[in-house]
Amino acid sequence: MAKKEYAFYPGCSSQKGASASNYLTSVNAMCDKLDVTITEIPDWNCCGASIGYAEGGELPRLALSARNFALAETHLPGKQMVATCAACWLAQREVKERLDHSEVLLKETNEALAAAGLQYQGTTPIRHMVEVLIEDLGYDALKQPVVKPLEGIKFAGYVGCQTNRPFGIAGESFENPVYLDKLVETVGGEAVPYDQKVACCGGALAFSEPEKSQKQIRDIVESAYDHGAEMIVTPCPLCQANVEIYQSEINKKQGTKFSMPVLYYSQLMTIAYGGSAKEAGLDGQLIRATKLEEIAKK
Amino acid sequence: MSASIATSQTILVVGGGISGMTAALEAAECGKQVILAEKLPTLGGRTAQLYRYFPKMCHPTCGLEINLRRLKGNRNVRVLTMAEVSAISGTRGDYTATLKIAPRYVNEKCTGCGDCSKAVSAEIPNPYNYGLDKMKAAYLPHGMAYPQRYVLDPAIVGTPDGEAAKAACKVGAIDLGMREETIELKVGAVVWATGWKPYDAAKIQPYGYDRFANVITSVEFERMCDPHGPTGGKILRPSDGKEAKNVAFIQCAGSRDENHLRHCSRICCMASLKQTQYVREAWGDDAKSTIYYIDIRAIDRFEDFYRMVQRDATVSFIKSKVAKIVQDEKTGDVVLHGVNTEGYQRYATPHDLAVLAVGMEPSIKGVKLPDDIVLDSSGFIETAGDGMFSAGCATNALDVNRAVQNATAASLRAIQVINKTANVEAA
Amino acid sequence: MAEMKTAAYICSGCGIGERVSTAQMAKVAQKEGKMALVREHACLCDESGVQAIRDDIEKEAVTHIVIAACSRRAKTEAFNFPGIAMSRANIREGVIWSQPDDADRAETTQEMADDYVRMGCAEVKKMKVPEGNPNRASNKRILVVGGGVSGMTAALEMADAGYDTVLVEKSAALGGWSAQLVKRVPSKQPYADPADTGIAELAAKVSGHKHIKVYLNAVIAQTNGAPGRFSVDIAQESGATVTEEVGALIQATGFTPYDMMQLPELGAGKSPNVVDQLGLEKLVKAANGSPVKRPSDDGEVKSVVFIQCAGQRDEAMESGGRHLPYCSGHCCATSIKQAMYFKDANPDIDTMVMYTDLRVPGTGEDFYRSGQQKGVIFTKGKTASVEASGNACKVNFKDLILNEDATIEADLVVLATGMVANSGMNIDIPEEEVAKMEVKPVSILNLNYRQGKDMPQLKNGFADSHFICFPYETRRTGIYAAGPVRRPMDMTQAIEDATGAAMKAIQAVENASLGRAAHPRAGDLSYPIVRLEGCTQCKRCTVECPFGAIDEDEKRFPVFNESRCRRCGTCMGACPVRVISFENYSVDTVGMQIKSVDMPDEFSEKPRILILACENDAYPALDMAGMQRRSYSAFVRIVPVRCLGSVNTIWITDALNGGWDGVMMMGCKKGDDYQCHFVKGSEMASYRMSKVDDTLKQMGLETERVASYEVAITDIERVPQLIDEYAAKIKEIGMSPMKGFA
Amino acid sequence: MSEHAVAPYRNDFLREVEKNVEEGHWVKMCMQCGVCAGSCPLGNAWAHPPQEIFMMIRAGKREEVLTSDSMWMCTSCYNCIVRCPRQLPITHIMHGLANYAHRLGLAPKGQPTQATATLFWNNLIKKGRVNELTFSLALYFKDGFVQGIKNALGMQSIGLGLMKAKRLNPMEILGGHGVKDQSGLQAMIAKAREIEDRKKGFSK
Repeated sequence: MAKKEYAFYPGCSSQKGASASNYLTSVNAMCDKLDVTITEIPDWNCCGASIGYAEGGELPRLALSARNFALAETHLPGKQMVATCAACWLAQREVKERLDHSEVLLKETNEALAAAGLQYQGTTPIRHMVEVLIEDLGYDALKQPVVKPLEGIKFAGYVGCQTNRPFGIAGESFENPVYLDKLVETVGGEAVPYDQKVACCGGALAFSEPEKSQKQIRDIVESAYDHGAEMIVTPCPLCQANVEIYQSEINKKQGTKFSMPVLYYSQLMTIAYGGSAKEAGLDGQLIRATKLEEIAKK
Repeated sequence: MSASIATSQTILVVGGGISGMTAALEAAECGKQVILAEKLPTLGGRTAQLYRYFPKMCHPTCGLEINLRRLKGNRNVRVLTMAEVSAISGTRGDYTATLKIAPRYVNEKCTGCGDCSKAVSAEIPNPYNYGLDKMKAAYLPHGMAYPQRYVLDPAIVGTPDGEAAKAACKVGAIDLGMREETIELKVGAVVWATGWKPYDAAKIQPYGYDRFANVITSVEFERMCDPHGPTGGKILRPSDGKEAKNVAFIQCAGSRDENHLRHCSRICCMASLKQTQYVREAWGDDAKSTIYYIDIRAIDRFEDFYRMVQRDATVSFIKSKVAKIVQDEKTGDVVLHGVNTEGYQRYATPHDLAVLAVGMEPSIKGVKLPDDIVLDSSGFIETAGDGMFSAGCATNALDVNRAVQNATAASLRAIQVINKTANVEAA
Repeated sequence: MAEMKTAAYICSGCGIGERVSTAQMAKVAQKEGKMALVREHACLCDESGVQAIRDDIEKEAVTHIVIAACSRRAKTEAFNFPGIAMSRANIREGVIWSQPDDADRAETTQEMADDYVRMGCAEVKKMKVPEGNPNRASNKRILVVGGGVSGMTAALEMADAGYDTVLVEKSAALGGWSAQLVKRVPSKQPYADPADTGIAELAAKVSGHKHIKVYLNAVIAQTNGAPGRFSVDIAQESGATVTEEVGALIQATGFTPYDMMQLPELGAGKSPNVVDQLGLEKLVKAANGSPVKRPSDDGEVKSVVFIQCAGQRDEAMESGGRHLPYCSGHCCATSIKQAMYFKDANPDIDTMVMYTDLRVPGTGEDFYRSGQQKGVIFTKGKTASVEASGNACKVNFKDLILNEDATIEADLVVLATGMVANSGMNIDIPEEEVAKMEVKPVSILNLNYRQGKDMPQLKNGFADSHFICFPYETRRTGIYAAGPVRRPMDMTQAIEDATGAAMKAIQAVENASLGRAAHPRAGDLSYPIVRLEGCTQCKRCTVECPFGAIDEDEKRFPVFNESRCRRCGTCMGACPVRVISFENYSVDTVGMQIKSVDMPDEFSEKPRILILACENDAYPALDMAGMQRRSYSAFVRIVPVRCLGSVNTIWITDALNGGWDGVMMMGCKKGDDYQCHFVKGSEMASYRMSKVDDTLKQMGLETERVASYEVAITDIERVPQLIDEYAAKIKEIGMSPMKGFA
Repeated sequence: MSEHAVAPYRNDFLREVEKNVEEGHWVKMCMQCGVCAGSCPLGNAWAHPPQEIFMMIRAGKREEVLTSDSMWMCTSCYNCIVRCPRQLPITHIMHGLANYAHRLGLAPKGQPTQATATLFWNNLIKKGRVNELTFSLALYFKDGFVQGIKNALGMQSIGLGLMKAKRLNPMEILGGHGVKDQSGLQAMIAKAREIEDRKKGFSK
C-alpha cells in the first residue's frame, strides 16, 4: 500500500498525560501498521473547542484555528492536515469554510495572524483520521493487516455529534451513520444495532451541567447494554471521556451498575493488527476492556 | 411503424398522465393529429393511482373513464405505450423526435382474457401499488389500464414462465421475440407532460422511512386506503398488520426544505386533509388523525374542506415540523418528537402509523432533454423552447384541476404552431 | 340511407365457447332476433374476424350489426366500423366472467347470454347511424367579455391561432385591475423580485392585432343563439348597439376587491392610513419613485403592517360568517411583493406581514425566502383590531408563536382583502327573492336563455365549472369562464386559465361547425329529435335540461338548440309523451331491449331484474367486477344508459307490466359534490323516481320493485353485493304478479 | 437600557443582532417550523427554544433574549443545523447570542456554562493549549474554596482513576503543555479581540 503522509494536529486532549493520551498512543500504533506517517504540526495551539465561543467570541476563535493552518502551511507545505479529535477537526473545518467564504473575515483574521508573524493561505485541507482511513485507504486496505480479528466481541458504534454533524463523513447519513459499524466489522468484531449512535453526550456541558449531561450519558450506556453490546467504540475524545468517566458517578447517584468499556476505533484496530495492549493504550481505560486485553495477549 | 404516420402537422405529447391525455384530447377534439407517447404500459399516470380526489372525495378513475372514452372515440390520437423520447432535433414546426419503444412481449392480438397471467408463477413487486404487494409477471397494470393489453415482465422472457405464458395464449398474442425498437417521428410541436414523482422519502433521514416499517408515504397510504389496493382498503401497519387507528400525517416531507425540495408541492396539505377522512371512514369515532404542519395551504374553495376537517373531532392539528421519528422496538409504535411552536409545547407522541406527505419532484429531473428546455431551480420546465411546451406537473407543482387547466393551455400553444406552419405551407 | 340489413356475430373466444353454447345464441339471433346474417367466430377481434365483418359490410351491404363478444368498453379499435349501426352484447365481462363456472349455473348462464343477444338484436334494429346536427352553424369568430389580463390573453391566444376575436370591455381602457399594479409577482426564476406587469405591451398587442376587434365602454345587451351561431348585441357608450355574430363566448369579467369598509374592526374607514392592496398600489404609483407618503399627513412611511386574510377565510355564511369564506390565494404573495416595494426602496423601513397560514405554493416559496432575505418580517398572528392613533395606527393582535397579546405601531396598514367574482346574476335565486333585494343584480351576458341570463354559479359566486377533471366544463355550452371570475387566482394563473378557455372556445366552434357534441360526449353526432306534433308543451324538457339547451317559442313549444346540447338525454327522460329521441339512443332502443328478453313464468323461480346503469360509472364498475371474476345473480339484465337523467319512466312501467320482477337504477352521486358528468342528470332521475312509488301502488306492486342506487366507478366489490341483496329481496317479496299478461 | 429602548415588533433589535451577533443576519430567515427546538438534546432545559428566540428578536424583546439562559444550554451537537429546512446555522447563532449577552454583561450571573467557558478560554490563551488539570481545579474552585474542596473530593475517585490511567498528570500543575510562541499567540488574540470589539462596539 502506498505510503501516506499527513500534517498531524493531535489537539490538547491527546497530549501526553491528558485525558485522551491513550487515543494518541493507539493512533500512532495504528498508523505504523497502516504505513501512514503523521508529522505533528510544530507549535500547534488549541482550537478553542466548542466551548470557546462564550468568552472568545468570533474573530479570536477564527484566529486560533487559522494559526494552526498557517503553521501547517509554513512547516509542512503540501500536506493535508489530519486531526483525531472531533472538536479540533470541526473547529478547523468550520473556520476554513468561513474564511474561504468571507473576504472580510479573511482580511481581519490575517490582520490578527500578522501579530504572530503568520498568514493564512487556505491551501491546506483538514481531514479527520476516520476520513483518512475510509476515503484514502478504504475498508479493504484496513482489513489486510488484521491478524487477530476481534471475534465474538459485540460493539456499540457510538458516533456522537461532531464527526457526524454538520459535515459528517462523506456518504454517511446524519441520523444513521454506519462507518463505525463497518470499521468494527472490518476488524472482525460484531456491531450491534444501536439507537443512541448519534446522541449527544452533553459535550462541554458535562462540566457545567452535570445532571443534564449525565442523563444523556445514562441513555447512551443503557441502550448499549439493551442492545447486547459489551463495549462502546467512538471516534471522539470528549465522547470517550464523558461516557467512560461518568459511569461511576451515575452508578453512585442512581444505583446503576454500569461498567461498559469505551474505546477508540484506533484501539480496536491496533489490537486487531497484532499490537500490544500497551500500544493500543488499553492501560488508559478507566473501565478495563478485558476481552480486548485477552485477544492482545493471544 | 414508420415516420409516415406523423407530419409537421402532428403534435407529439410526451407523457400519458392526466395532463398528457388532456393536452392530446383537447387538440384532437379540435381536429389535430396527435401522437401520445407514454413510457409505461398504460395511460393514466399518477392520478390512476389515487383512491379519491379532494375536495369532492370523488374517484379519479371516473374522470379517467371519460378521458379513455374520448380517446377510444377519437381517431386523431395515436397512442404509443412503453415509448420514451430519446432525442428531439429540429425547430418549431419541423421537429424530428426519436422514440425508443420497449418490448411488451404482447401484441395487439391480446384480448385481455388473462390466461397468460394464470399460466405464469413468477411474481414481481407491483408498481401500481408502489411495490407494497406482488403481482404475476404477466399482468394487466390495473383494472382501468389502456390499452387493455397484458404485459410480460422482461425477467420471465427466456424462462419456462415465458414459454408457459406463450403456450397459454390461445390467440397468439405473446411474442417473446419482441425487441426494443427505435422510431423517428416528424412533428410540428411537442408538449412535455412528463409529470412528477414522489420525493425519495429515504432521503429524509430523521423520519427513518428506510429504517421503520410503520413510516410510509402519502402515495403509499393512498393505495392502502383503496379497496383495490394491497390491503383491500384496510388501514394496517406494515410491521405487524395491526389496525392503524392513530395516524400521524407529516407535512412538508421533503418540500419547503433547502436540504431536499426548495419548492412547496402545493397538493400535500389537501392530500393529508383528505386522508384524515379515510381514517375517519375506516374507524369512525375511534379514528385519530394528527396533522403536523408548518402552514396549511388550503387555497380557494379548499378552505371549506379545511374548515370541515377542523370541525372533525377525530382530527387534530399541531403546528410543528416533526424533528424525528423513532419506532418503538417493542410496541411497533412510531414515536414523533418535536415542539408545537404555537406556545411552545414539547411532544413525544406515539402513533400506530406515520404518513409522510412527500413532495412532488419533476419526473424529468436528471433526464437528458433538448438544449432549449430550461428548468427552474426545482427542476420544473420553465420554458421549453419555441415550438415545445410543458404541461401539468412538468411545469410546476400543481393539483389535478390546475394541471388540466395548464395542459389545456399548452395544447392551444401547440395548435398555434401547427396552424402557423399550415398557413405558411398554404401560402 | 341504404336499406337496413342486419347481422349478428357471435364470438366464442376468451372462453365464451367453453361456457355457453354459441350455436344456441346464433339460433336466438336468427329466430328471435331476426338477423339477416348470423356468423360465429373463434376470435372475432382478430384480423380474420374483423375482416369477416368488413366483407359482409362491403359484399353483403350489412348496415346494422350485433357483436356478441366482450364489453363495449373492450376492443374498441378492432370493432370500429364507421357508418354502421352497432350494438354490443356483453357476453364476456357481463356473463361468463360474472357467473361462476358451476354446472348448476350453466343453464342460467346460457339464458343470460341468450337474452343479451336478444337485447342486442332488439336495440340495433331501432338504431340509426347519426348524421350530425342538421342545424349546424359554422361561425368561428369568438367573443370575449372583459378586457383585463384574462380577457386580453384569451383574445390574443385565439387570434394567434388564427381565429377572429371580438373583445368587449365596459371601461374606457384595456387592462382591468392589473393596469393599476406597479409591479407583479414574478413568474420566472429566481422568483426573487417584483416584475413588470407587461400590461401596456399586452394591451398594445391586442389593440393592434389584425384578428382582434375591440369595443371599449361597451357591455353585452343581449346574447342569442348557440355555439356556432351566437348573435350578441353590444351596447356602446354612445347608446348605439351593434350586433356581432360569433361562434363562442369567453367570460373574463374578473373580480371586484372585497369592500374593506365591511371591516371597520380592522380600521377601514377609521384612518386614511388603512388601505387595501389596490389602495397601496395607488399610493406607490402616486409616489412615483419617491418615498411613499402617509395619507393622513403626507409624512414619510417608516413602517407598514400587512394584514392577511382580511375579510377572508371566514365561517361559511350559513354558519354565521360575515365575510368571504374562501381564501383568494394570491394575497400572501401580493403582500410580500408590496413589502418589497418598500424594502427595495429603503431597507430601513420596517415591514411586517401578519399571517395565520402563509400560502405561497410552488415556487412561491422562493419569493417568500426572497422577502425574508430583504428583511420583510413575518409574524404568525391573529389581528384583533386596528385603531387610529394620531398619524399612526395601532395593530392589536395575538402573537401565536409567543402566545401573547401584542401591539405594533405602524404608519400604514394594508388589508389583504379577497376577490369577489364578477359573475353577473345568480340564476338559482328565485325571482321573488331578487325582487326583495335593494341592490338588484346586474346580468353580464344577458343570455336570452329559458333558464336565465347568466352562467350558473358553482360556489361562492364563482362561475360554473366542474373543478377537478374538467375545469372548463360549464353548463352553458360554448360559453367559457376564464380568470378570477371562475376561481380566485393571481396573474400567472389567469394567463394560463385564459389560454385554456381560449382552447375550449376554439374547440366549441370547430365541433359546432361539424354538428358534433361538446364534452363529455365530444364527437357524438347524434342529437335530440323532437316530434312536435305530439308535444303537450309541458315544459319539463326546457326546465330539466342541465345545459339550458332548450328554449320555448311564443306558442310555448320547445325550441331545441342542438349545438348547446350535450347529448345526455335528460330531455328524453323528462318527456311524458316520449316525443324526444336520438337516432342511436331512444325510448325504443332501450324499450325494445326490455321487451325482448325471454320472460320465465311466475313458477319458474327465475325472476328477472332490469338494471339501468349509467354508462360512465356503474357500467364500468360492473365490467370490472367481471374482470375480477366477482359473480352476481344470473337473474339481472343490464342496460347501459347515457345518464340516469335519460331514463324515461315508461321503461320502468313497461318493464313491470312486462313481468319483470324488479328494476335497479344505478347512477352517480348527486348534490354539492355531484359526480354526474351531466351535472344534474342523476338529480333529475332521483326526483322522478321519488314519484314512481305512486305508479307502483296503482299497479298494485310493492314499492321495492324499483330501487335506485348511487354507484361509483370504484364500487367493483359493492355492485355485485347490491345485486345479490336485491335479488334476495325480490325472492322474499316473490315473483311479479304481472307475468303472462304482457 | 434607554439607549436600547425598542418598540415592539419594530426591527431595531433585529438590526442590532444582525450587526453584532455571529451569523445574526440569518435570524430573519426562520419560518417558525420548530424543528430546531425538537432536535435539541437538552430541549427541556430551554426556557425559549431557538425558533422562539428568533421570534422574540423580531418582536424586539431585547432584555428577555439577552438575559435568558436558554442559549447557554447549547451542547454544540449540531442537530438543529442539519435539520433546519432554511439551513440557518442555529448552533452558531446561539453561540453568538450567548457571547453577545456575555460581553454586554447581560448574561445571567453565575450561569455555570458561562463561568466554565470563561475559565476554559482564559486557561487556553494563557499557554495556547488547555491544561486539563488547572482547568478542572479552577472549575472546582469557581464557587469558592470550601465548595471547591467538596467538588474536588466528589470527583476524587475519577481524578485518581485518570491519574492511574495516565490521563491526568499532576505535574501539569507546574506548567505543563503550551505553545512555544506564547507572546505571538497572545498578541494575535489581543489583535483579533481588538478588531472585534471595534466592529461590534464593545467597551473593553
